[in-house]
Formats: sequence, C-alpha cells, structure tokens
Amino acid sequence: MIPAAELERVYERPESLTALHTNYCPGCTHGVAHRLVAEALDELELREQTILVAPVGCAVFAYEYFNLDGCEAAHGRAPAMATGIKRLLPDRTVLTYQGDGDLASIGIAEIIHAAARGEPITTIFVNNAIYGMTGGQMAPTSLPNQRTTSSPSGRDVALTGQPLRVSEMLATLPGAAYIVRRSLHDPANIRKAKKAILTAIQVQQRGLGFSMVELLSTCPTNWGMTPAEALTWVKDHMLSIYPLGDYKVSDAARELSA
Amino acid sequence: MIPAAELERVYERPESLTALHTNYCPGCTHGVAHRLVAEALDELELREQTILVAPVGCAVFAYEYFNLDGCEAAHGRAPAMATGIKRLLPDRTVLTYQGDGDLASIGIAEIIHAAARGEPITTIFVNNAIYGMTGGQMAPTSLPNQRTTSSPSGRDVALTGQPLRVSEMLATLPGAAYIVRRSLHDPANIRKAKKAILTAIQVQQRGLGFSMVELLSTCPTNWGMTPAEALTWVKDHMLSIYPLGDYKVSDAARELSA
Amino acid sequence: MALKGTVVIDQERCKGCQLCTLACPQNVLLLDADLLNAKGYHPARLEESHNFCTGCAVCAVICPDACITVFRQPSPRRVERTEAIYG
Amino acid sequence: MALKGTVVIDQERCKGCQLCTLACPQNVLLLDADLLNAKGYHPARLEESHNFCTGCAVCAVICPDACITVFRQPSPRRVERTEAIYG
Amino acid sequence: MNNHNGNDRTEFVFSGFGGQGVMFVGQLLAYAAMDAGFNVTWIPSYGPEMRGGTAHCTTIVSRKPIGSPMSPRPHVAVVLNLPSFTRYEPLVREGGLLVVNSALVSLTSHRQDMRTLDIPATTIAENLGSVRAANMVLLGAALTAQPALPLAAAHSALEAHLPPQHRSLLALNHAALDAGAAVVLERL
Amino acid sequence: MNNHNGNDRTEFVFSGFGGQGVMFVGQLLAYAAMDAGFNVTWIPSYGPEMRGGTAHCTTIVSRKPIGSPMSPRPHVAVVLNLPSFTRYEPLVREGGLLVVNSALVSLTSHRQDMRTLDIPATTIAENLGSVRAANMVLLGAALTAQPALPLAAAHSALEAHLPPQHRSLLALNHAALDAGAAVVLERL
Amino acid sequence: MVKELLKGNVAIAEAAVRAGCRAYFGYPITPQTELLEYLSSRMIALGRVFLQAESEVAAINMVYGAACTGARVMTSSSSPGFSLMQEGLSYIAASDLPCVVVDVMRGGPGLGNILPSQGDYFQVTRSAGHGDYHPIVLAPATVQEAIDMTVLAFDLADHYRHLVILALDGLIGQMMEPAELPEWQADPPTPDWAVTGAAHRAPNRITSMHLRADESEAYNQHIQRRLEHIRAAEQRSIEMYTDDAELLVIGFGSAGRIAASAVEMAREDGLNVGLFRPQTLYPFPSDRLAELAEQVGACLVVEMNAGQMLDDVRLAVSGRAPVEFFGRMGGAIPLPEEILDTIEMLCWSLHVVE
Amino acid sequence: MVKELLKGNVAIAEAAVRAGCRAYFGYPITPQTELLEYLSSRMIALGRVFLQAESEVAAINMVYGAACTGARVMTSSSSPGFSLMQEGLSYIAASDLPCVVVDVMRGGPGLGNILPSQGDYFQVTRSAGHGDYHPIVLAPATVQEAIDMTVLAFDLADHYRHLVILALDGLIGQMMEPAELPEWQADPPTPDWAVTGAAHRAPNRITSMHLRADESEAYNQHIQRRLEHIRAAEQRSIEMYTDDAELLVIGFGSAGRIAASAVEMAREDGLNVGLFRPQTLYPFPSDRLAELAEQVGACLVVEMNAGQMLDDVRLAVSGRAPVEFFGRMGGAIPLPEEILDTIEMLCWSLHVVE
Ligand SMILES: Cc1ncc(C[n+]2csc(CCOP(=O)(O)OP(=O)(O)O)c2C)c(N)n1
Ligand SMILES: Cc1ncc(C[n+]2csc(CCOP(=O)(O)OP(=O)(O)O)c2C)c(N)n1
Ligand code: SF4
Ligand code: SF4
Ligand code: SF4
Ligand code: SF4
Ligand code: SF4
Ligand code: SF4
Ligand SMILES: [Mg+2]
Ligand SMILES: [Mg+2]
Repeated sequence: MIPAAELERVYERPESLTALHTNYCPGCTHGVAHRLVAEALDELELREQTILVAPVGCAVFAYEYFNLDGCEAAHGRAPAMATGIKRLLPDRTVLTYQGDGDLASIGIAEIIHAAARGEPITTIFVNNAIYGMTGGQMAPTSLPNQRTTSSPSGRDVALTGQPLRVSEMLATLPGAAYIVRRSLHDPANIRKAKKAILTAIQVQQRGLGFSMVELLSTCPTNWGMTPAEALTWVKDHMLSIYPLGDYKVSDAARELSA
Repeated sequence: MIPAAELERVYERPESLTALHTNYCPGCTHGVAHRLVAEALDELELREQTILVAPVGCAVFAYEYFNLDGCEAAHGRAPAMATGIKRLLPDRTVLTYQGDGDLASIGIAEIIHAAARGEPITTIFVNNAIYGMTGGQMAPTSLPNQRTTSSPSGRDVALTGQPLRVSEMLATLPGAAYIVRRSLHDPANIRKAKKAILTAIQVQQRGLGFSMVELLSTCPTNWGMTPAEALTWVKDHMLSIYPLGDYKVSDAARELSA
Repeated sequence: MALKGTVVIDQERCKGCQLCTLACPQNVLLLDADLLNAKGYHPARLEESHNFCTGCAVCAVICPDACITVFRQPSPRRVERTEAIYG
Repeated sequence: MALKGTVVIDQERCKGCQLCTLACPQNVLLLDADLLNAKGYHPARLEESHNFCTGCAVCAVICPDACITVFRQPSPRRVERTEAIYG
Repeated sequence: MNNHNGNDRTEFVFSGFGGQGVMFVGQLLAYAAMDAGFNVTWIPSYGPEMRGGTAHCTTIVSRKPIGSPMSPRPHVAVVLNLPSFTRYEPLVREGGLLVVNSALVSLTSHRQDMRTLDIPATTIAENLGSVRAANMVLLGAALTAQPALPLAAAHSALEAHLPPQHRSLLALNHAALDAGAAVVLERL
Repeated sequence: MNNHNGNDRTEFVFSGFGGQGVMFVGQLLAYAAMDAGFNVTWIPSYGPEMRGGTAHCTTIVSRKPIGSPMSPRPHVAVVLNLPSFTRYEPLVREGGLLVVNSALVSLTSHRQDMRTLDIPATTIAENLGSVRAANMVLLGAALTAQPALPLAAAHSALEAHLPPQHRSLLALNHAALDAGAAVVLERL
Repeated sequence: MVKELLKGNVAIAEAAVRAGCRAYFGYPITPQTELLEYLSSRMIALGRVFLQAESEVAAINMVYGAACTGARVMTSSSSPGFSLMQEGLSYIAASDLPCVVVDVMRGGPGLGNILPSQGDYFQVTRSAGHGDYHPIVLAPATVQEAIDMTVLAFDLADHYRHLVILALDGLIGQMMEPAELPEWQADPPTPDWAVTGAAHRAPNRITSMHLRADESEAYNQHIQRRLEHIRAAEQRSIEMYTDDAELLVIGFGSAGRIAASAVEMAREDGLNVGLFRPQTLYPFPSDRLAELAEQVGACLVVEMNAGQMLDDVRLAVSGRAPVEFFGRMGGAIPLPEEILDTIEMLCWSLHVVE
Repeated sequence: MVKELLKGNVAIAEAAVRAGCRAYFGYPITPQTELLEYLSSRMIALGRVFLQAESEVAAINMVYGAACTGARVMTSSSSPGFSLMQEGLSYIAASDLPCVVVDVMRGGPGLGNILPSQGDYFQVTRSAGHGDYHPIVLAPATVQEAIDMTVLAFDLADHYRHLVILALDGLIGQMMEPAELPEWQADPPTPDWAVTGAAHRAPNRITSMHLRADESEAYNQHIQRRLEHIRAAEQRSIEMYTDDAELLVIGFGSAGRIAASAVEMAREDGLNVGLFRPQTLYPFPSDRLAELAEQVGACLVVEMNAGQMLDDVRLAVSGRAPVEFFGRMGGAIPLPEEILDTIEMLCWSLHVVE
C-alpha cells in the first residue's frame, strides 16, 4: 500500500453532499443517485445557486443530505413546488428528486404539467418499482407479477395494468427538452447516469425546457434481496421493461449532450 | 312538401337523450357530442345498462340530458369515479364525458391512471381549447396565441407551454386499447366521430381496455364567434394542432373498427 | 336522382344557431324571422321554394340540439334508422 | 500496466452493503468481520494481499454512501478530479 | 314600524339579452351615484341563468350604508326583452316603476300598484344612430320618472367613465339619455 | 400514593436487529398472556427508527385494562444487540430487569437499582440448532426471572400460534425457552 | 367466537370484510398501511374489489363512484392523505351516499411524522370538506371497539345514507390486543337509488349540484334535519366512576383510554374522579356531558392535540363548570402519570381532597 | 387617492399587487375567477409572476414553493377548490411560511352552486388541513374592507410568518362598490430564512417534517405560542349601537353587513339592538364579545350557513346570555327584513319592547 500523501486524490465525497450519514438501507442506490447529483453540481459549480425540492419517500431527508438550500414538498407535488420557486428565481437551478410512487403515482399530474409547460427545472426520477418508504407496496411502476405488500401474489396486470413508463410518456410533450432513462446497477451504467444528470442540469441552465433523468434504482429491503442481488434484479428484470435510452433530446439539448 | 306519414322516419332524437332542452349556448357542439353518444348507445341497445359520469364543465348537466343512470363527478375525477363504478358493475357500460379543462388540466392524473390500468371504461373527451363553463379561461389545450380571459394577450407558449395533446400522450400506455381523435366541425367529420364512439363502446363491451374518443368541439360564446365561424375556426386552426386520427388501436380493437 | 324527404323541426328546442341552415345541401332551411320561441330564439324552418328536401339528414347530423326529425321516401335498400344517415 | 492507488474508507459511514467489495476489479476490498461500527455494520476495508489497489475508483463509483476516497499515482495526462473516474 | 326603504334608498334592476348593454347601464348609474356622493352597490347576476341568454344586474343607490346588494323586490326594473319582462314585472315593489323596452316587448303590465313606462327604446335608439343605445334611452326615462339622481349625474358619469374604446359613441349616448327623458316629460 | 404499577402489570420491551425475531417474541408473550386470561397489548415501534436497522416492540401484561400500550420505563427489557442495550439499559424501571444477549453485547450494566441477566443467548441457540432461537432463550430467561406468566403459558402459546410455515422449528423453540429458563435457575 | 390477538388496522379491515364491504380503494400511508395491505389479498380472495388508487384524491373519488352503485365501500388514510380527500368527502356527503372512511391520525401539521395523534379532530368533525354538514365520527379506544365501530359505521352509513368516519390514531392502528371479530353480515339489497343501469325504471341520478338557491337551501335543510336526527339518536359515550365524581376527566380514543388508567390511579389514591369517554365525536355526546357538568366541580379534557374536542366540551358544559386542558401534541403520547399529576392538582384546587 | 367603483375580486387583486404580491398561482372557479383574470394581465405587465396552475392542488403547492423564496405570494379559490388545497395549506402553515389565500365561498356542500355562502367557516378557521394550527382569517364585509384586509393579510403573514386567509363570499367578490385603493408598498427585503441558493451562508432548509415526538411537540408548542400572540394582538371587530344594546346581533362578512341594515331598521323602530361584526374569524374577537355578553340580554347570530361561527360565539359567550341563530344556507342570502323579524321576536320575548 502506497502512502496516500504521494498520491493524487481522484475521488472524494462531493462538496454538495453534507457529512450526515443517510438513513437509507445498506446498498440502496438512492445513495448513488444522491452522489451523482452532488458531483454534477460540484462540477458545474452550481452548489450555491441550487435549490433542491425533496420528495415524500425514502429520500424525504434529501434536503439534509445535500449541502444546498432545500425544501420539502408534499407527496408528489415537487414539480409544482419547483415551479413556484423557479418562476420567482429564474436564474437559480431548481431540482426535484422524486421516487416512482411520488412521481408516477400521486404526482403524475404535476410532472406532466411541469413538462408540458417546458418548466426549466430538472427532475431526478428514482424508479425502484416500489413504494420504499411505506414498506414495499405496489407502485404503478412495479413489474408484472412483482410481489409487494399490496400485491402479495404478484402484480396482476389484468387488474392493475402494465407498468407505467413515465419517460416514454413525457417524451411526447413538446415542453420536455431532455428525457432519458439510465440505471444504477453497475459502475458503467452509473457513469452514464452521471453524464445524463450533467446534461439535464445544463439543459436547465440554458433554459431549453424541462429535463428529467429517470434512474433505475434498487430497494433491497422491500425487494427482499441483498444489495448485490438487487443490482442483478435491475439488470435481469427491470431493464427489459424499462429500456435505457434517450427518449427525448430536443435539438438544442442534443448539442449539449454531444 | 310530402306528407310525413308516407315517408320513412330516418332520423329522430335518440332514446338515450331525454326531452330536456340543454343549457348549451346556440351552436355549441357539446350538443352534437351528446347526440352521437346517445345514438351509439341506442344502436348498441345499451341504454339500460349504461352509467354516465358527468364532468364539471358546461356538460355538468349531462346526467340530466341523457336518459341513463348517471352521476356527477368532482372536477376532473370522472375517470376515478367511473373506475369505482366499473369495478363493482363490470358488466355495465360506463362512460365518462369530460371537457378539456376537466380531463387535460385538473384531471390528467385520473385519466392517465385509468388508461394505464386498462380500465374498461369509455371516455368522451370534448376538446374545445378553453374553459367554457367558467367563462373562457385558458386551458392546457388552448392554441398558441389564443386569447382567453386568462391569457388576454394570447397564450404565451414561453410561459405556459405548447398545447397538451392528450390522445398522443395516452397512446403511449399499454392499457389504452382505443384512442382516437375526431372533430365535430362538419357533417362528414361528425359521421366519423359517431363511428369512433361506437367502436370505443364496443372496445369496452369486449373488455379490451381503456377507450377514448377525443372530439374537437366549439365554444362559440367564449371564442367570441358565431356558431358557423366557430366550426371554421376548428377546421382552420385546431386541426393543424390536433391532427385527427387513430392514435392507438390495439390489435383486438382493430378487428372491431374494421 | 335525389330522394324525396322532409324534416320536422322542434322549434321550441331550436336555438337558431344556423348550423342546419348553412349545412343543408338543398338550401331549404332558414331561420324564421317572424317567430320567437320561449327561449327567445328565431327557430329554423323548412322553406321549400326552388329546391326540395331530399331527406339527406345532413341537418340532423349537425344540429347540436337534436331538434330535427327527418323523413325520407322509403328506399329500396332497407337500412337501420339512425345508421342510415351516418352512411 | 495498472496504476497504483489506494482508498480510504470512512468506516463509520459504511453500511457493509458489499457493493464495493463485489465491484472492485482487484478484489482488494472486504468486510471487516472483526469491526462493528456504531451503526452496527461490519464496514468495508482495504486488504491488499495478492492484488493491489489501482485507484480505479470503481468502488467509489458504486458506493451508495460516499464512504470511499480514492487516491491514485499522478498520471501523465491531467484530468479534472471527479471527472477522471467517470471517464 | 317605519318604511325602512324610504326615499333614501332606490334599488334598480336592469335586465335584457347579453348584447343589450344591461351591465354597463347598471354600472353607469352606479358611477353617477358614486360621483354624486351616494352609497352605491352594483352586482351582476351570476347564478344559474348565466348561460340562459338573459343578463341582469342590480344597482342600489342609497344615502345610508348598503347592507345587502341584492334586490328581490326592486323599486325600479328596466327590462329590455320579453324574458326580462316576464321575470321582473311581478317583482317590482308596490309603488315602484317598471320601464319596458316596448320595441321588443309586446306585453304590458296590468298591475295597478306601480307605474309602468312603455318606451320604444330600441326604435328610438335606432333613430338616433344605433340600437345599442336603447339602454341609455331607458336609463334616461327611468331617472326622469324616478329621480333618485339628477339626469345630469348620468351625463357626467358618461363623460367620466365611458371606456376609451367606446368614446366615439359618447354623443349618441348623451342623446339617448336625453331622448329617454324627453319621452317621459312629454307624457307628464 | 400507591404504586400504581404493582405486580398486576408488567411491561416488556424486546429490542434487536431486524432479523432477530423481536417482533415475534413480543407477540408470543402477548399470545401467552391472552390465553392465560390477562389483558395484553403489543405495539411495534413504528417511529423514525424504522429504517435504522433496530426493531423493538412493547408487550404489556396486566390484570387490569391497559391504558397506554407504550412503555417509556419498562419493567423488563430484553435486548438482543448493542444499540438496543445502549438505548434501553438506562430506561429500565427501578427494581426492573434487563435481559442481555451477552453473546452479541459486550457491555454490561452497572446499575444497582435493577437486576441484569447476561445470557449468551445466540450461543445457546446456535448450540440448540439455530441462532434464530436466541429470542426464545431470552424469553425463557425473562419469564423465569420475572414470572409475570408461567413459562408453560409461553410453551402453549408456541404450540398454538407458531405460524404454519415455521412449525418445523417448534421443538427448537420449546428447547430454547427451557434453555433460557435453565440458565436462570442454575444461577439462583 | 373466540378472542384473537389482532392489530387495530387489520381488525378494522377484517371487520369491514365481515360487515359486507364490497370494495376498498386506498393509497398507502403510515400508520394505516396494514389495513390496505391486509385487504389487498383478502378482498381479492373473496372475489371482491381491492384497488390501490393512484392517490388519495383518486381513492375517495373511486369510493364516490362505487358508493353510487349502492354497495358498501370503504377507504382509509392518515392525516395528509385525509386532507386530500376533503373535496371528495364533501361531494359524497352532498350526494347522500353511505360510505365509511377511516382516518388513522398521525402527528401534524404538514408532513409531520407517523406517530399517533388526534390532531385531525376538527377536520373530521367540523368540515371534512367545504359546506355545511358533519360526517358521523366514531372514535374507538380499543381494538375491540375498532371492530365493533367498523360494523356500526357501515350500519349507520346505510341507515342514514350518510358519510361515517372512523377516527383513530396510530396507537390503535398499530397495537395488537385480544378481540373478537364480528359475525358475517348478509348483503343488504341494492338500494333503489343506486345507479346500476336504467332498466325497467326511470334513470337514477346522483348529484350534489343545486344551482338555484331555493333548491340548494332545501337540500341543506334536508341535511340539517338528518343531522338533527343523528344528534338525537346517536350520541355515544362511556363512563367510569361518574356517580360521585367531583372532577370529570374527558378524553376520546387513545387519550381516553390512557386517561382511564389515570382515573383508576386517582381512585386508588382516594380522589373522586370520573371518566367520560366520547365514542361518537359527531354527534358529540353533549346531552349527557351537560348533565354531568351540573354535578362535577370541574372538567379536565385530555387530548393528543392542542385542544380541539375541548371546544365541544366547552360548548356542552357552557360555563356550568370550569374546563381545564391537558394535551400532548405532534405525536407525543400522554403518560397516565402526568395526567394523574394534573388530576391531583385540580382536585387540590377544588378542595376535593379533604 | 380617489374612490373608484371596484368589483370585490378585482379590488383584492389590485390591492395585492400594490401590497407587493410578486406571484400569483391559481385555478379558475366561480365566483372568484375575476381575481385570477385580472392578475393574468396585470402581473405580467408588471414583470411579476402569474401562472394558471393545472389544479388547485398544484396552485397551492406552487404557492408553497414560491413562499419558500421569501416573496409575497397569493392564491385564490372557492369552496371545492379550497378543499383541494387542504394538504398544501397544512404544509405551508407547518413550514412557517407567510402567504395569503383568498376563499370566495360559494354554496355547498359538494358541487353545490356558485351563489354566495359562508359555509366554509369551519374549514377556514378550524383546520385548513390536518394537524394543530389555525390560519389567521380575515372576513371583509365591503369592497373597501376587502382591499384593506388584503394589505393587512400580507403584513400579518410576514409579521407572524403565518398563513392568512381572506374569507369572503360571492357577494363581496362579485359586487362593485366605491372604494379607495392602497398606496404601493415598498418591497420588503428577502428574509434570511428564504431558500435562494446557499451562497456565502449555510444552507436554508424549509420542511414540515419532525420525525421525533419531542421535536414535533416542541414545534407544535412554537405554533401554539404564536397563535397565543395572535389571539392576544389581532382580534378585530366592528360595533354598532352596542352601548345600550339589549340584543346583540352578530354576523361577519355579507351576513354582517345585511344584519347591519336590519339593526338600523330595528333602531328606527325603537328597539335597543346592537351589532357586533367580527372582522377576524381567527382569532375570533372573543374577548370583546365576552364583555358585551355580560351586558346584553341575548345574542342573535346571523350567518349564511347552518351555524358555524355560532360555535365561536357560544364559546365566547359561555352561557352568559342565550344565543339564538338565524341562517340561510346553500347560496340563499338573508333579507334585512327577515332578520328584522327575528330581532323583533327576540326583543319581544326579552321584554325589550316596553
Ligand atoms: C398524501 C400522502 N400520501 C401518502 C403518503 C405516504 N407515503 C410516504 S412515501 C410514499 C411512497 C414512497 O414511494 P416512492 O415515491 O416510490 O419513494 P421510495 O421510498 O421508493 O424512494 C407514500 C405513499 C404521504 N406521506 N402523503
Ligand atoms: C375543484 C374545482 N375547481 C374549479 C372548478 C370550476 N370549474 C368548473 S368547470 C371548469 C372548467 C371547465 O372547462 P372544460 O372542462 O374545458 O369544460 P367546458 O366547459 O369547456 O366544456 C372549472 C375550472 C370547480 N367546479 N371545481
Ligand atoms: S426502503 Fe428501499 S428505497 Fe428505501 S432506503 Fe431502504 S432500500 Fe432504499
Ligand atoms: S360556454 Fe362554450 S362550451 Fe359552454 S355551452 Fe357555451 S359555447 Fe358551449
Ligand atoms: S334532410 Fe337534407 S335536404 Fe332536407 S332539410 Fe335536412 S339537410 Fe336539407
Ligand atoms: S341546427 Fe338545430 S338548433 Fe341550430 S338552427 Fe338548426 S334546428 Fe335550430
Ligand atoms: S480503487 Fe479500484 S482497485 Fe482500488 S479498491 Fe477501489 S475498486 Fe478496488
Ligand atoms: S459500498 Fe460503501 S457502504 Fe457499501 S460496503 Fe462498500 S464502503 Fe461500505
Ligand atoms: Mg419507489
Ligand atoms: Mg373546454
């Protein structure tokens, strides 16, 4: 082992995160998502001009974990709250961080209308196919036959429909400038996710419209898996239902991401 | 003029409408939409098994105008109410009749989730690009630069986004079996609209999933036009923003409409 | 050759919107300037002077207030009532 | 040839999720079975026996709790700090 | 018990089709009363009739503070069309005044306990240059028959409050007010 | 003033990691008490600690109706891991009992105003066949040291209420209860 | 029937099933989620309707629709979710529809926390949405009462065609206690006002719209007359030691049962203290309380909020006796001992203690 | 300044503009729509924020966000829309955010109608969402008062960091009356708690979550202390002829001004009647009313609802005098004459008339 002093520090906890320990379960990729957002803000030097809107969900404490000005939305209403902030502070960077229950279920109206208005905010959409915080109920994003505490014999698509693919849907809206889906299940994908977050925030900075990065994420606790198994489950089961990709990249946004 | 007695009656007010005079403004095509729905129910002999969910909007009295069992939803919530009814009475035909403010603005969450669940209900979506009942405010469906009482200098798309195209958006959902857009601006289009309504109801009868017919409709009063001018405005201005067509016809539904 | 037909207009229902008068291919409908119904509108009326009603039902198809009943000379090919007018 | 590097793990932050230990290409991370941190977890630890840490930062990229600081032998081509690890 | 609505309070209702300017004439009266130092309220009907085609509003002019701005039994009803006549003719308070646009309303009142003025306002206005001034003809008549305010107050209110885009109609409106007043004075 | 929480009411807290079966052991005690004719309440903690890894529950056994199901100062605290020890050691009521899974908790209590039982429950259970029976070892010990209920009641509750999918563990659980009791009896 | 050890939320769910609840629509929220989770398998196994709605707004409107069919239906939520149901509740009430809504109250306002609270007393008793009406509100203090009141809730809902709210807090929702489940009820016939398709009869229509003031006022009078009946017939309460009580402790739900412990302790200490526990929050048992107020020297209201039922107590007592308050807020749970302290202080100041 | 003839809704809108309202978010609903419509051009012309939200739920949450930036913000709605704002209102209140919400009440419950009503009294004063708090509630009775109270609302909101509701009914919203608009207020500095980006300072965080009971209770105590201050400092009311009144008529807003006419008539008839018109509904002017209750023989509460403020009157009067009620519901408007009839009846039974 080489003494650290002689070496260059190539990675450390980003400044846009606080030192607080999170209350996420071990191996939960909410933590990865946080880190990526914080790194992106650091790199873009936006920490001091960013306002984070935290969701109701496991990430409810996000406003404490990020070293940013922040506030706490009502369940699902983060995009409305962010709209209120952004309209008054158009030169600030406004982020919402939302789970799939928050965004795709109770908050679908607010995200659609924010996107439809082309509201220049950025949404980090953490899709773990379940309601994490409340103990593992079915979400609109749960997979067919997925067992949850409110679909104990598996999600019955005949009664509850197919998983809701939000990115695909939002991509139909002209106001959406940048809508992509990435995954956090391995380092290579995490790297791509980071890049997408950077682009999304830049889309906001340039005022190109609404931007959202959907991140496939794990919930080892409620899936009843080890953290490593959970990553595999994302790869083996979620990717086919939620194909990764760029669902909407407006022309102006394309220049940025290129 | 030939005495009526010698002739065959080829058209009369459908049985599924009551004799009540509507309170729609002269020339408002809400009346046409009503008539088409009633005719379709008559032809399918469904009058006695149909439950209509009326919206809040100019069509708030629809439950009185239709000779059907009916109920009155809260603004935007007709699809949720219809879901409640349909789940308990799966063999009945359940219709929602909704305006664009009702469906595309306040009620977008409920329509999306009903469609996403593949709820076997049929929605008649009357898009007149304005809030008729409350006196002509902007709707998410209002056209760019359209003057309304809440966009008096014309809808500014930079602040409020582009018109929301609901059919295009719902078409992305697997649960949606039949999503089409028609218009009521001339007899030929009215005929096509009627056909679509028939198909949509049949889609429900066969349990194929969610069905919706979007109807481009007029609001002469709040557009500040004569009824005839309003029809022309639909043709000249709405059709280009809201192209008519079949946005989603599931394979099973295709057989029906063929 | 056009069929022969006629229409009966429920003048109390009518709101004088003129959509039928403008749509009638035969130009045989007009608003009755002399009549005001209880709602305060001049209702539509059939007025066959040069042309005659063919029972084509275009007026009924466009009438937002379902005021118009259409009659037509029985045609050889029998079709369902309301279906007939929607071709 | 691989660069030389090392990692410093904030063992009090660590939740022992093992994502780093499984992801490390050099297999030089493991959970410390002897140590229980205040949160009650066995934290990850660097254990270079056969292999050595290259400072590739894969562990840091996957760690959900931002516990890992990565050091690397200065490379000829200078790049921005965190950007470096995301290639 | 006193008559609590003596001369110090007059309740006007204006009623007619949407395009007949009933809202404006009610507001004009309110402006006139305000400028003349009265308490005044104006309130539109915004009830279920909204989409029925007929519009009406109530203007109350009073020396005392006004409690309710509603007038279920107006002192003066100005009706511009048939449905308005049917609605308000029975409601005018005893001893009150009904002003009827007889050009459009063929009925006349048979009530003996109030005054009725049949004024062919639409015709008079048409002769003056536009049927749209019928409302002013009727206001002129009403204020002459029931002088809750001097007619001059209505004239100055017109000067002061006619919206800029309608100022070309100023002369017409003045003339219409006077013409309405003249009809009443003639009949005295 | 009386001691309002005399012998007729005993409050137990069970605390440990998620997988250590603390919820079940608390419920088992509740079943036992119910079957023995006591009033009983069981309540999980569902507060902010939820996601912290440590779970705890409270079982109250009483001859009288139970008001609050909460126990801020339990008579008996059964702690299965270190964080639980840290949390509950100071809270046990004077004269109460702390039962510690000494196999996982290296600390011991220095309080003189209550009894402490250090039981290497995980080790004992492991020897019996599975570490997962440590909870039963500790319950056996607790009920022997503080006989709010006869141990037999716990045995019959096991028979009656062990969920079907765990019935293969019945013998192990019985043995664990007895083993816990034995440790206490040995030390008498 | 035998007693089982049942968790409040689950007990309510199973009681609803046995009372003939045909459909449940809900949205997860702690501390009521077990209710939804239990029904997610139970209802489907019975061939009944369970649907997790996309939100509480949707849930209450699904209930609204389902209630229109004349079936027994239910939803449940907790404080923030209950707030989202306000519009729907008002529509349901204004449509004369029977239905049962469970509010397992938690610490507020705002997001607050998931701890037990009684902070929604005003919201459940006073408004539950805009306009003039009150739901019937039942407040269980034990798991057994939660069961019994669930059955009662459905019966009252049908009997009065009225909205019934079961208002409890997280303690009762989360707690397990021995309790007996009810008998299975036979399905009532479909009521004649239900919308089921207008076959062989004139159409049924369910609406809360009354555009004309006279119609609307007449409808409101109809509601008020119904509420008068309800006030006359449905006031319910439990008493302990009220015969000779000089201090009357008043509390509902969890606060009431904790206060009961405190009253027992006070009696052991020789204090003449009684307990009055309202079981109906609307109608508030004012009649009996007014009687008791004549007799006691003072009242002590105990709540897990800042003093909300306090208003109803003051209204009932109407100056006949001083009314004192002890409350814990935002998820804090009162201890019997601290209530006892307050009791002692009050008794002392009343000279109840010789 | 000179008097202008102003419609209530428009007057409130313009008063808000002059009071420095930087942003308005709202959703159309009769009878408040003119407020939104007026601001749709006015705010944009001034370079301020106007946005028609997709719903009332979104509107109140936009307000929530905007209020976090420390700016003066407002929304408005009417009864069903106000119901939809309950969750958001509770969050705003629980985050100590100043903001102003206008409720132009209409006939309910349910869809009801668009006629004037005071049926949301409970909803605005008692809960406005779940949890323990009360908004400050101002109730104007004239257009002038609507203007003055709009300015006051913003000032009180900022001063107390508290939610302020302007509660009026469709009559005042729709009516035109002569009134004077206020001076333009200078913009207050951005408060130090606002979220604006954490530059050169530690991050600001706005939340209503308090997971631990002790923190949550402490926060609730903080709210209750603030409410105590508000109760001590902000009770406002108007009186007429109270010096020698033997019957006190009590009404707020439209009902209050109509009752004033009735009281005038009664005085003309020689009856010793006075008027008490609460201008603040929360804090209810109980202190002054309790004093007056000592002096009068009876109270008559007049409301455009089934008797909601009645509770507050009874609580304040607390048995000192009988309290009678006259109400019209669901959009019906009381006539001065019918109030006068009731006054006469009561005076007669009080032997006030010699
Ligand atoms: C109005 C309202 N309804 C319900 C809840 C309860 N609730 C809290 S978080 C949550 C779902 C969280 O799921 P998701 O958004 O997927 O986030 P995750 O925890 O999975 O990251 C729910 C239903 C609430 N707090 N407020
Ligand atoms: C919760 C709620 N918000 C607002 C309203 C007021 N409102 C009634 S109808 C309507 C819009 C109607 O527009 P649309 O749905 O397009 O129907 P249209 O009248 O154009 O047919 C609104 C906003 C209401 N009744 N309830
Ligand atoms: S419950 Fe699931 S989503 Fe929430 S912190 Fe734990 S693992 Fe992550
Ligand atoms: S307002 Fe518009 S939509 Fe409504 S009835 Fe009149 S024309 Fe039709
Ligand atoms: S049926 Fe045809 S021809 Fe006859 S009136 Fe109607 S449109 Fe004209
Ligand atoms: S279309 Fe119908 S309503 Fe219109 S004028 Fe013709 S008959 Fe009358
Ligand atoms: S930097 Fe690379 S080699 Fe070193 S420990 Fe981390 S993953 Fe392993
Ligand atoms: S990934 Fe992070 S939290 Fe997980 S074991 Fe490694 S260092 Fe610990
Ligand atoms: Mg999730
Ligand atoms: Mg519309």
